[in-house]
Amino acid sequence: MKAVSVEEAVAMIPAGASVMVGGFMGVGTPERLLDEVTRQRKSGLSLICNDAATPGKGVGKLFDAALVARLTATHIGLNPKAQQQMLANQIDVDLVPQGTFVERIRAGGCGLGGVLTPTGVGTLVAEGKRQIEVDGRPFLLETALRAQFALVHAFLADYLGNLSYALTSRNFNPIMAMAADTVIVTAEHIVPVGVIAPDHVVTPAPLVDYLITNG
Amino acid sequence: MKAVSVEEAVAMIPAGASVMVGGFMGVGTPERLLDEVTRQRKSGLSLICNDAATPGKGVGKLFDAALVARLTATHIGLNPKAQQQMLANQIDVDLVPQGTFVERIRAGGCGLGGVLTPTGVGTLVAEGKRQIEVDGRPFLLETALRAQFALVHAFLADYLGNLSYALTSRNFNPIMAMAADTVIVTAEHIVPVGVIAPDHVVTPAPLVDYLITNG
Amino acid sequence: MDAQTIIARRVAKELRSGDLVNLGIGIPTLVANYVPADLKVFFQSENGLIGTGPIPEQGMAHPTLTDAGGRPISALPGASTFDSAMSFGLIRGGHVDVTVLGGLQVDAEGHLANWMIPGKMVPGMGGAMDLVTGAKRVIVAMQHAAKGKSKIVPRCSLPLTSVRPVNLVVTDMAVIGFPDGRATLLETAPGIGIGEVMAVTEAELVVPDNVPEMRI
Amino acid sequence: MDAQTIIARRVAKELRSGDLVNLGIGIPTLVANYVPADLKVFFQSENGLIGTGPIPEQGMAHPTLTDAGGRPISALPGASTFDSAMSFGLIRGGHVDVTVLGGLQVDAEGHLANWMIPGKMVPGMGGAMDLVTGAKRVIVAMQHAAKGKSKIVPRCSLPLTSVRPVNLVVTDMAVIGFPDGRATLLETAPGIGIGEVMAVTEAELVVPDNVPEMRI
Repeated sequence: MKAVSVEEAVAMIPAGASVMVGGFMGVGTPERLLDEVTRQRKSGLSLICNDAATPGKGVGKLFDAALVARLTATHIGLNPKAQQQMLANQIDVDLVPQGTFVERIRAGGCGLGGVLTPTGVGTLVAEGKRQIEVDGRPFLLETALRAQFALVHAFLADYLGNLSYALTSRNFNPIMAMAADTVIVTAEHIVPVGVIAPDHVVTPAPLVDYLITNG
Repeated sequence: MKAVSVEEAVAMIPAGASVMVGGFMGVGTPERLLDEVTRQRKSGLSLICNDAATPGKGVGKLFDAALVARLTATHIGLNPKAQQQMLANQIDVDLVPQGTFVERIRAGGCGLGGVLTPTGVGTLVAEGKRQIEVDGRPFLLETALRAQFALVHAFLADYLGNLSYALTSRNFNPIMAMAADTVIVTAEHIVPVGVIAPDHVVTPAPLVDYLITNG
Repeated sequence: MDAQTIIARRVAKELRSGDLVNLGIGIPTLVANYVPADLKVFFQSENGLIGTGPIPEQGMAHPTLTDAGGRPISALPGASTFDSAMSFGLIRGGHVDVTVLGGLQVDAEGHLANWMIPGKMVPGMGGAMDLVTGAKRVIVAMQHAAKGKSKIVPRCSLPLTSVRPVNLVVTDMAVIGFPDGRATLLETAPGIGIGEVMAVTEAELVVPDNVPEMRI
Repeated sequence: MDAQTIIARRVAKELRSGDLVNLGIGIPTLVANYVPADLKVFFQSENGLIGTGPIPEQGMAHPTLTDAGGRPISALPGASTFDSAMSFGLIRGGHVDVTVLGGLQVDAEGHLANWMIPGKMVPGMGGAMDLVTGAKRVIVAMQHAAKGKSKIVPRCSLPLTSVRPVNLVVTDMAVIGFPDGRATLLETAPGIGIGEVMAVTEAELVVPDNVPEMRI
């Protein structure tokens, strides 16, 4: 793990990069990183995020600045700008059931090729996917999903990079922290080693590439 | 969740039942439940456990008492009795790579039909299994694994059944607690509601069917 | 009593002590208001919480404790939080005893459509497809008709949420179940006659000899 | 210096600061003894721990803190514990930078056999298949020969652990790598000549012009 400024970290992200962003309706989202992505105008992003949040909040800022070219998400109904950009074909949107979304990312992070899920069988979601039977029951083969970057927000980060999360701001963050080539983390609080007990570490330090420093 | 005595709990397990038991080399194993299974002589069990522990310890007690008819495990090399019973064809043994073992159980608990893993491709483990390519890479289809009972050992259990685990005694316990029809739990300490903070609960209360009372 | 209250009160009667329950947005959310205090039900919020409590007092909300819509909530003693893989493991794995969702259409075989209107409303399915596919019991809580048009239809014209049929539909006019896979009128709302229900229901309904009035 | 020490010391030189490392049972376990104190390496124990420390002082062991063989260990400041799904997610997912395992046979293409001898030893593969398939770098630490018989063979006669070739083999006589997929002599142990290595190696070895002596 390397401690870097938010400017340095975002400078590493090229335009057009695939980027996973933690958070659920903007809760548990690395706002400082998104502000800097917007300031540096990283455009043409392939964004992988549960939802589009709302204008001005979380990944909503990326839609405000029209930086998203492709979006993989489960729900964008509460962000009219994202809806608009989708209907105007400015964004290529792939809508995925939420349980499938998180399992695909988990598979990407855990070295699995994919999972078999009953979710979506016989619906529009099944289009173009392999259907596989196990003991006579049909499942969809949903393949692994990874990104070049994961932008993760934790509650506590220790000096080594061990992370813990608070309440519902955990959501997709620890799963995404395993599924990207480069993992960049902001934390509410940076604390000495040992403050997070071993049993309470959710993301072990070796998974974190960069921790954004204070100030 | 219902609080019951260890005798009542084990009385619910029929001979020949499929039983998952948490623990890794006898660490994090519900010893009180295994002692009672042995005392009530529940024979012909289909045991699903990472390993066979050692004679006299953990699931080793079940081999001492010759109660196991089928075993799904990853390693039994440190229990000579289990080895003996396997080589004498007294036990039908299915040896599974450890990462595959835990993913199959996780799939069983999470409603997935299975997972695609690269582990075992081109080896003896692949025999009789479907091989599926994703983006040109071969994977084995490993199907979900469930049991009638899961015997789980926690460090703390609160009055509602929320569980937390200590250090390396966590291992397979929380995964198995999702993958059985009936989940029976022993805990080192039973504590009031609220002692385990929400972020530190690993197995949420609704997953626990029976908690073994003290004494 | 207004339509939403009738529906929410009736759905609340379906919950049992110890149940793990997931409530969707809209009418389903109201169900929590009508659960008797002595009934110990666990409410899950799919963004990662079991043990959701009421909206916090003024000034007590915390930005890290929200429902699936991003609104502040509270947590009851004994609550637990977890990541999204665990949350949907609970949902898909059949650990959620009851899910209550809104609906756009339910058909004569119990199929639900509730996530998109092609060309008009494409918000994404969120967790709905996993909930309907994985929960032990699926209850749809919705108005019987919208703009005078029946939402109980012979066959869904909108894209399905799941091929798994729902267990119960509770509307402001009726309770409908699917024994033997066919929509069956189980109860009528207070003051509503069987004939009235039939008149505004587009799908064919099996009507047993005895159709009691909803107890709410 | 005995054979095991030579191997362990040489393998230790392969570790880099920040590496997440998994050490198998036997010779690999000894590697931890030769990691310089200023090198910050994370050791994983696949039963659910990152940050394993040395065997605890007399009377300080705790039954809930053990290695993959069930023996008491300690944890360093900054350690983390997790369940087995996470542990093998780390392993299979390529988050383990280096795994060091023992071997029964390694063949000319780098394939490893280390988990069973049909009819004789069938202990189960434990985590070995996942480690060899998933770790970023796989290093085999083993004696060059057993009972006078080469363990570096043209083709494994024992069942393979994985079709993924290992990256490096470190023995008491040599270091062997697999550039271009062919076993290549990279270093010889102190006092061992190239001819001696060739004489006890059953597999064909590529011998570059310059084969330095191991620095340990």
